[in-house]
Amino acid sequence: MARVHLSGELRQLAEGATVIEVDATSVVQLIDRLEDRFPDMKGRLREGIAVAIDGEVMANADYLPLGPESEVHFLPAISGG
Amino acid sequence: MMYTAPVTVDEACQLLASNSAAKVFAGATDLLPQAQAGRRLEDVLVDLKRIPRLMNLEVDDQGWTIGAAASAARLAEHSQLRSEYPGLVEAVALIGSDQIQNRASLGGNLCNASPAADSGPSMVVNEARAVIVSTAGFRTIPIADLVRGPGETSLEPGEFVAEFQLDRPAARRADAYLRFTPRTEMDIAVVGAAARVAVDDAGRCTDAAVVLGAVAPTTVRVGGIAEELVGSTFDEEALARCAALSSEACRPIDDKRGTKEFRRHIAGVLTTRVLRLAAERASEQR
Amino acid sequence: MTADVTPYKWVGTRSIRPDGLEKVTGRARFGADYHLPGMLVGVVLRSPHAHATIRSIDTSAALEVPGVKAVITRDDFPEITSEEAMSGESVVDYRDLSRNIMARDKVLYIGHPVAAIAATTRRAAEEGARAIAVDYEVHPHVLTVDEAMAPDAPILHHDLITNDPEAETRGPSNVGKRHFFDRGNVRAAFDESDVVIEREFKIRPVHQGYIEPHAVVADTDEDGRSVVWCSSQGHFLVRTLTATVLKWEPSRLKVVPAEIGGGFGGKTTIYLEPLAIILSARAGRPVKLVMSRQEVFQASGPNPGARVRVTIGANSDGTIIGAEAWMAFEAGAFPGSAVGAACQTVFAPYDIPNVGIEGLDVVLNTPKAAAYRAPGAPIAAFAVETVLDEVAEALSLDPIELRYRNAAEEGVASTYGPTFKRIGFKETLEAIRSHAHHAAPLKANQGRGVASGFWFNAGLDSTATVNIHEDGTASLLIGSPDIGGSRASMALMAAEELGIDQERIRPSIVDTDSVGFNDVTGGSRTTFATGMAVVEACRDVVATARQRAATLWAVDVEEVEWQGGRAQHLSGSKPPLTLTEIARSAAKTGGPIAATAALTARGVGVAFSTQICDVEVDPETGHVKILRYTIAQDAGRAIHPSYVEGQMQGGVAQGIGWALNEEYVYDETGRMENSSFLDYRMPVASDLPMIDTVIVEVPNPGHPYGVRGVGEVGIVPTTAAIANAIYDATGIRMRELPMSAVRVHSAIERRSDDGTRTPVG
Amino acid sequence: MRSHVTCTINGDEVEFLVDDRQTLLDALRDELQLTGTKEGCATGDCGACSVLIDGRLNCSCLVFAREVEGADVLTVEGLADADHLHPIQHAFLEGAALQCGICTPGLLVAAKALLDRNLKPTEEEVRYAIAGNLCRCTGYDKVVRSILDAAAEMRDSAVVS
Repeated sequence: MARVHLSGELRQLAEGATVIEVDATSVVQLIDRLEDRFPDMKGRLREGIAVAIDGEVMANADYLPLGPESEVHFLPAISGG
Repeated sequence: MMYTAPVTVDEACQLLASNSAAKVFAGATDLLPQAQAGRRLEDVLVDLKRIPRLMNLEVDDQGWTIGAAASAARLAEHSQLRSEYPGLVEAVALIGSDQIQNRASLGGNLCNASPAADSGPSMVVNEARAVIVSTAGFRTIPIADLVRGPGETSLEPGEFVAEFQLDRPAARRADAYLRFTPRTEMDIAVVGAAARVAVDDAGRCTDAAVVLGAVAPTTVRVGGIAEELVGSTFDEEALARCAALSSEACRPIDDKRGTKEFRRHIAGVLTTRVLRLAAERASEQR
Repeated sequence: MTADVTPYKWVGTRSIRPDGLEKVTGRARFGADYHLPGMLVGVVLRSPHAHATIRSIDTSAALEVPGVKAVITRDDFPEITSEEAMSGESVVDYRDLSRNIMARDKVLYIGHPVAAIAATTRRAAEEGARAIAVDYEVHPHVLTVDEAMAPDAPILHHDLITNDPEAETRGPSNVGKRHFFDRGNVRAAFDESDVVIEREFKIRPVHQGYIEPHAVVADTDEDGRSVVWCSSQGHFLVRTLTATVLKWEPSRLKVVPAEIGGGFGGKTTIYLEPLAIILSARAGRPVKLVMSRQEVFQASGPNPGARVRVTIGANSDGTIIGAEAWMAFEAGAFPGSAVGAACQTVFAPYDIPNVGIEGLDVVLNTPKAAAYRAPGAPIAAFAVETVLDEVAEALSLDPIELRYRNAAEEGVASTYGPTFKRIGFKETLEAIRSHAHHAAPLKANQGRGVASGFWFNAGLDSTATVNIHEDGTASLLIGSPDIGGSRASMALMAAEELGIDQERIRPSIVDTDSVGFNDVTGGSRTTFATGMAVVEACRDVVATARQRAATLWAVDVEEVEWQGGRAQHLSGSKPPLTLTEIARSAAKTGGPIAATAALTARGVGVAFSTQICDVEVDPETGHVKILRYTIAQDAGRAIHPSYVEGQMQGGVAQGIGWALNEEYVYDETGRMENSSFLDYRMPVASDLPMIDTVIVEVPNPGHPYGVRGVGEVGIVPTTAAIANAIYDATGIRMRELPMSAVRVHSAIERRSDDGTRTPVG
Repeated sequence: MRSHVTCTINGDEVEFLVDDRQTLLDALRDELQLTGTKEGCATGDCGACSVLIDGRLNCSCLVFAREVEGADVLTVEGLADADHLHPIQHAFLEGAALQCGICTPGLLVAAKALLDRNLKPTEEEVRYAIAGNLCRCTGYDKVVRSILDAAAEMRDSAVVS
């Protein structure tokens, strides 16, 4: 069960929940499950987004594996200088 | 566009007389950046640097003769000029980096007629003279009459400045130049201030003048400075009153380099400091 | 203080950079140094209006000008619909990118490209440009965040809707994106706080200031394939962006990396490449396009201007319990400023339970902002690190002690979400606190300031190839442009892995057909990620070399070890085989020895910097002089210490320019008044003291050599360190950048009217 | 109008054709393929185009090509002898005084101009001598140290030879 931490806009779209447990083994599976559960999130988790898994921020994280205790955050993607 | 490089004054005069669209230059350190920013180059450019008289830098009993095309670096390297006119050399040595110093000329700096020109205040405070030439011959005018306003000189068509003249400085008289710029180099004066003072054996002021740059369309000779200082020993109160006179004399503009209030205030600050520097130099002289 | 003596032979040494000889002899070729036979010169016709609709463009007269060979406009570029805009995963909106490279229906800033011309000479091309007739319908424009967000402001993009569920109006707006983060209850935290300080800040746009203007040569052949020579921070990114904008298959483009004359984030996008490619296609000849300095200022990608409000609440024991930030960034003509990154970094160095962060991305009629060294973070740090200084003073706590008590460390949930792994922030604070600079005496009108900063650093994708030649030397094929010395670092890591002298390793930056895909040189990632690919490829080579030795000795490979660049047999009974000997017999033992590693670099380590500076302020003029500067920064492991120091010193120098004299000055028509290196005042050599560096090494467990990115974090704290020093010298809190003499002096004047603390001395 | 220019460049007798409007910088780069001298601004504000003309340091973007008729021009390409680098080039490499390298040619020529006239410069004299050469990567620290190192080395070798 991955533990998804939500903040700001995403938390509002998840009826105010700050941490949600989601049964998923990859990021793309996690996003599908979240969109099923919270339809308003559709389209907000795919473009211009970076995913942090256990403290490591990564772009293009769709097929990265999630462990049973993985801590996941969705962050705006950034570009370096 | 045609480049010409006459080797005599007459040849240069002929070129200017025969072509109204001809323009003289020496360092081109204003001309080429302006061309880069879009200003059309004149049809005929007359390079003055091959005319020995215009590159001349010499002194005799009467005074100094400085060729209009001589580079700022050569002036700054001339030890006697540095000792007799430290302020003028300071001003000229502040015109840009070493690269610019090796090209920028006194004639170019003055005739480009930028209100912020560094050489203006020092040449005016030292009562230099400009020797102007054309096919009609030579005429000499006080330097203060050379610049009329931003980018505008009193030169008639076909005329150019051949050289500048400075008297030999009287004893116990010295000049100084200071300017305010955000950077320590490669900058244009937000305010420039030149001073010339004379003192007696006891260090009391016998003459004083301050001329400001970058605070009006042309250089500004500040009225009332001599009246304030003559007889004084440059005490703080007298210098403060001079600062007020300078701030009052400014007619600055707001632009990308500074606001009106800032320029007015800095003119006062620099006046006090440049007078003090000139006074120290004057009294140091034997 | 720094890590134990490195156990390495090459890593950590100060070798001569492999590209040094070319650069000091003038042989190195930058973007504008390429000449091809028959090459034409291109110029770009740019908008004279800040906001206008283009009704029509008539190029017929231009084509008549002798020497003009091609003229292109919006009609020569495919339309990219909003659906196609975000096709890639990257942060780029391709519709906006294509409309920034060549205006379509509207021009949105003075300098916006409207047409491009190629001719046999520059003068003919300029004459051609003057002959183009463009019919504009001019609209009112907006130049600051406040103007753009005003209710009646002219709208730049009618399809731009703020993605804000709470926003009252749902119509088109100049506010593109609203970022919002929160944790705990920041309001309650402020109520409980003994000290709450809220301050507003204004930051003007600045430019990266790279000395080399953008330059490209493109040669498009009759088959529609094009070879492009250009200076960029990532030629693979140039290929991807250019192909997408042209709707070409990327494989039709081969991008050859020139040496890059500085980028700092400003060359992680494209401006000229698509124009040169299409001009070349139309003219059937190579085309060179080079920006003038004026064009670089007016039409490349400055750093956004911004307005920031920061509030911090703390208890008397020095614990920060609440922090709030509101930021509005000037994205320029198209949405997409670094406000998202600023929101994440604003409080990142600190362990704060209750946080509220809001960031707005605002469009206005100025050039589209691009990345600039830790994009967004310096603006956020200028605000936070000055308010922190005020909190410390209110609690009469030493500023470093306040930061130390609240410093984030391993296991702390960062204010941007993820939990920190092993980090070196406290170590940088201790490095500065224990430095001689911290205790040195000060004179009248002098002051000392401290500040800290954070940056993520990036991983992303890299590919590297290692070829071993018959003489036992190695060549590295690298796809990351090298600006600050990364070729030297690659050679050092390869030397360490292969066990041979680093001078026997030749790293070269090769074109997009010669090595696998590499992400941009930016985000301080090159030594980390491309270094990781080089290390992995070298380890494959070592495995192959051991196999070949086993073949030569007719033994099992498990009996062969690799020590000091030699195959050693476990029994010691065989004389060791050098890489050269193995390479010389490679043909007999299985063929050439080479390896390629292609990877997504995982295990990125974030980085921190703490800095201390002394200034002297002339109370009569407000002029600020930097007397002394010391920077401590966690590099994880310094592969090449000189170039780590160089990144630290370069970041500080840019920060000093940003703090004191750099800003975009627009007139009311939206024209930049200071688009030259004379009036856009970057620090010159005589403005700066020596910049002392302390490399802190808290190794990043995620990298074979413990590397953390060093390129960006050095610029983050600098403006705040100087602002805090100015306060210490004058008693004046500066809250607007740049802290020019005019602004410092007027603050001194205002303050002496209201009679608060007079300056020291 | 196009004109003929003859001058010495890096010790070689050179002839070339230029448009009267062309600057020395453009002539070096476009007519003579000497691309070591760089353009950063074309207005004399960055120093990347610095050359020596008859021993004097100049921005070649502020000099008309025709002005060097008969002059002796030195560019970065002329600093090294056939087989060994000039001490300043060597010191820049040793001292990591360059990163991207676009300003390096101009800085090397400016440093040579300084050391030609003053082999014992102070740090401040070095900083003012290269104040006309903008560098955005290094913060100037290692550049100044390398020029001081080169001066020391040249002083030592001057004593020996």
